[in-house]
Amino acid sequence: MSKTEPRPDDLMGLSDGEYDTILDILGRTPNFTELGIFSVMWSEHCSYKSSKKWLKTLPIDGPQVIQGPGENAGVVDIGDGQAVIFKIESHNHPSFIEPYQGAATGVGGILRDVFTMGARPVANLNALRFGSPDHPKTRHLVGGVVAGIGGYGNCIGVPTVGGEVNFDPSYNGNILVNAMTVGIAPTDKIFYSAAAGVGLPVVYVGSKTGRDGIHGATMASAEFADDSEEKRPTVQVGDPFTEKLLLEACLELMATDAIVAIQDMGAAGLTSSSVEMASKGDVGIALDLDQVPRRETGMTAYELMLSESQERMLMVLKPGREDMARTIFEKWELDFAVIGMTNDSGQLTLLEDGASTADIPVAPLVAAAPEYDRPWTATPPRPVINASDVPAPDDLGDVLMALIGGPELCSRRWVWEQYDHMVMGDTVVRPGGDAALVRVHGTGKGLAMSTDCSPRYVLANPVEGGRQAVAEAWRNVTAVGATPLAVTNNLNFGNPERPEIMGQLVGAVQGMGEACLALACPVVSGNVSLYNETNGSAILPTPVIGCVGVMGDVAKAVTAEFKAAGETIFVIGETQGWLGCSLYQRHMSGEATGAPPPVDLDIERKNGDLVRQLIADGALTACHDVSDGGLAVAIAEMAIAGGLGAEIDVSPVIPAHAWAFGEDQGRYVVTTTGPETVAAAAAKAGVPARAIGQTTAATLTLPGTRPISVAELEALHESWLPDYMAAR
Amino acid sequence: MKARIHITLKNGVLDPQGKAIQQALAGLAFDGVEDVRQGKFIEIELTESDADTARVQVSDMCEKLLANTVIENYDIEIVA
Amino acid sequence: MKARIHITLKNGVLDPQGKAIQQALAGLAFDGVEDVRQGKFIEIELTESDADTARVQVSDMCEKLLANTVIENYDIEIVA
Amino acid sequence: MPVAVIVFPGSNCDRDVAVALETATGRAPAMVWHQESALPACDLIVVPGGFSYGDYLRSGAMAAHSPIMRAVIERANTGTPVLGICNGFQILAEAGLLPGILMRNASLKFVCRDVDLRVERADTVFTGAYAQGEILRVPVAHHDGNYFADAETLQRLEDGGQVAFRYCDTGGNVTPEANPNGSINNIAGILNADGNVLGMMPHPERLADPLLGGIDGAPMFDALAEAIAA
Ligand SMILES: Nc1ncnc2c1ncn2[C@@H]1O[C@H](COP(=O)(O)OP(=O)(O)O)[C@@H](O)[C@H]1O
Ligand SMILES: [Mg+2]
Repeated sequence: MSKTEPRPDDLMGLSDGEYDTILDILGRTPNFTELGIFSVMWSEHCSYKSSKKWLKTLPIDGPQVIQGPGENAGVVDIGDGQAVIFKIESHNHPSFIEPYQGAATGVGGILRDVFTMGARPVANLNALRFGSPDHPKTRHLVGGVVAGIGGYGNCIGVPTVGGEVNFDPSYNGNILVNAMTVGIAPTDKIFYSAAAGVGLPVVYVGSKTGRDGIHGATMASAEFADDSEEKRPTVQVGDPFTEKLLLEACLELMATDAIVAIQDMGAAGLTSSSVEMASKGDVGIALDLDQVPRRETGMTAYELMLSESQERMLMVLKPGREDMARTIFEKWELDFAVIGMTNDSGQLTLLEDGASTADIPVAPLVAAAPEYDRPWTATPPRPVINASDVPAPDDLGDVLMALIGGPELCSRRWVWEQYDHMVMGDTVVRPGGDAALVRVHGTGKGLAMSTDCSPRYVLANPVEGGRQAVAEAWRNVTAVGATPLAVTNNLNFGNPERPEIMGQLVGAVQGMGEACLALACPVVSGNVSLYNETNGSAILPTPVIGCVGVMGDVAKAVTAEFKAAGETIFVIGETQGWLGCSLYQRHMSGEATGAPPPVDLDIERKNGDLVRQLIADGALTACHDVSDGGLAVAIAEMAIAGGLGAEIDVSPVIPAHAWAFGEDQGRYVVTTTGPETVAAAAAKAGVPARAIGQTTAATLTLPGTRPISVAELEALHESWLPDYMAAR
Repeated sequence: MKARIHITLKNGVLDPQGKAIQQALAGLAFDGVEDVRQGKFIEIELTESDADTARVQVSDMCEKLLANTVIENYDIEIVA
Repeated sequence: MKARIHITLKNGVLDPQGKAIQQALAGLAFDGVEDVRQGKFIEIELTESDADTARVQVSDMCEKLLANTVIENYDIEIVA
Repeated sequence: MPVAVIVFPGSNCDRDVAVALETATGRAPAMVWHQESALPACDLIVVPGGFSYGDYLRSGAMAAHSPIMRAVIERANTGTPVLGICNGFQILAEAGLLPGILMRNASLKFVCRDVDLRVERADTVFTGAYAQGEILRVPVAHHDGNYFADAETLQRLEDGGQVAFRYCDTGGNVTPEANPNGSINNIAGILNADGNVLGMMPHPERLADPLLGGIDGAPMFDALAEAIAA
């Protein structure tokens, strides 16, 4: 070998330096298949080479954590011998190219990550970001993505209970589709991917391998250029029916003691699954590629190893259990093939026609994966904007109607009514409020879950925005009455080779970490999606947080809608009227400028703990956290959902528009029939809680507004999205 | 004029429907079925009376709406 | 042998998909579309080498599974 | 008095309906795999919702030809009550136990939400606990719930009182706006001529537990439990 030998023309996305490392590892020139394997394993998507350094700083521990990041999904104890297993993952690039199938296979992939660990999936969520509504592609993308998510989740029979949808021109050429799955497993039946032991059969199950999605992992790690449409054939078609069979078959086999290790074939298919199992188990693996079930003829070793055909799993079994396992998979009409064996060589060896076509030492393939300390520059701080410097509207009510009936804050019903959010019979709190609440089957316990991120805050101040994303997800879970347990995260950013983008990532991770620590909500899983750029223009930095919490008695859960007229409305938390970076400011001036609202994590925690206590004590009839659009929007949403009104009778000392639309953090609007109890509990906890008015029959009156018909508000709120989607 | 359009999955693209039909046929004891592929068949009645113009129009429809050219091929036949 | 099967909705059966396509085409400013009907196109690869036997086999498949004769017609073409 | 729930590859409401049945009858139903050729002794057969065979080809088409369906048809013809919910309705229609077919929703979109239903027949084994004309709130969740039958069949259904439920507004009016999927005559559920087979698109099992937001579906299971216990 020699570094002076001519290099292949196409390094498959690897840098010259990375290629040199390969030469060192192998002591020879890699062949085409080997180069392909290095290329996908060292892609951004699989190796996290740009983000690893920073991800290591996140808090990942807690008494509740059974398994943090590093496995297919995070595992958290929920008591009674059960664990919740969850993760979020992006499928951004494929969904832009082919929205239906891209989004569908995104759901399929994250489901496999969760059930490969032994969990039965019980809920799905999805965080979506689209371009400007008036961009010519947006409508088609929204329609396709939503149909694809529904198409997969509905068919496999896992309820899709939550998520978020936002529009911003920065996503015009690069939408975000992040899918999250939450599952439940017995704590003594959790499966990992380490293939410990030699002489064990390596088994392939699920669908056959085709030429689909070859090099998807590297596609997900490349910037889009105008020729991206050429990359089309790499999109896969999802088969949720087969995934349902695979799920049931895997769970059936998992009930036995046959499985040593199991790993889904996701990005980089057979390559990453086999390398990961070998590396974690500290063994070698020899695969006989002739045994791999395939649906096309003439497939090369390279194609077999890099295919991202969906609905496949790799398992290592205890010797002698093959026949029993085969019987289960054949009952479910799935392919089952013993394709290799673990050994003590430490090598990944591929055989074709009995001869070796690739031979790579596993340890360095994994250990020498590049890790970059990319240069970064911190986002310069923005000035704090005074409320008095943001213009007051002619009419507060008109602004409320515009906001609540516009793309950013309108109802997402059009989306979640296309998702079966009730199948499995445990959805206690449906989509449309704060967190969804799913009962743990057969018990009175529940899991609350929410995904959140406010990218305009992250853009303005990545650290504050990172904190805010965690705080808002935590707040949403708290608002139904659950105790947040842990989070998963999906870091969606632009090109990390640009220092200002890298600075966004560094800042956001720092802020997230601080919030997770302060709120005792560690990170247990996540995903990074970089290079979300088209022709050099990046998306808003979008670190999506998925938070899961537990609630002992779902019967105590509180929802956001007003329940009856004549109840007292309180605001928990301090209202200062922060308008910088708010939706109000953007509505009035066309731009969100200045510093975003600061998140005081101690206050956040204190306020949330009080709300949770009040709910547990049965003191609240409704609860909604205050986020985008501030108090006016939160109150209006509660009124619309309940078909009731409110009479707010405070005379704020701050300007009325700042009181109504300021986005101060750490706040909740609650209703109660026992105002004294709420006031006393708040005073005792040292949390500001202010009675601001009463619920009423049918109109909403805010400080400085005329009475607004709630029916009218509802019509505006409900119509924007269906009207937009129906227009052509 | 009338256009008859066949929309089929590209080679190599997974066809879950075809696969499931094949298995169902086997279950019904139909032997000797080697492969099943399912596509769409769309018939469009057009006011246009010139075949060439109609074809151009219909291929535009296929590109813009009817076919998903990422994974599908289309084939147009114009009949009187 | 290969069978090419067209499955179309019977006359008089409402075709929501066809109607939706027609509306979408109008929305995309394609004028002169008088009617759209959507059907299925299924291709089956058979080991059977006799065309007549193959046709009998495939019509049996259509009756039993591939078409719902309450609302659908089918048409079989056997090609070598 | 056991109940049999038929399970196909791709069924996904089998557990949900089993829970509702167990709540009503006090006994877990027998779950019968589609490959079985015989049914256990039972006084009620339930074909649950889901996506049997992925709903590929036509919803319910492939499941209708599963080995177990021959036995289900036989039992239905000898009078055993058979309840098909959602995909179960599609399967019963494809199997010929009920007339007509469920086509793609007129919106072409999957729809999951609560709808209001008017009880058109309160004198059946399934609906005996409801009052004639009573309005129920029950969820739908389907892509192919657009009921269609030719004019002659439809006439026969209407004349014979075979329509069990219709989509209506909260006041019980049968309006186009209240129709979630384009079904002809707002039909949400139909009976066979003998009244022992019911197919319905809405999911009574999903609102049979107060914690899930309503219990309008529970009386159906209570009525069935009572009927088969007798
Ligand atoms: N893509 C989606 N899928 C399912 N539910 C969604 C989706 N987008 C929004 N929702 C639901 O709509 C409600 C409002 O969403 P959002 O405004 O993001 O809530 P919040 O401001 O409390 O985070 C939530 O219940 C959310 O789960
Ligand atoms: Mg909220």
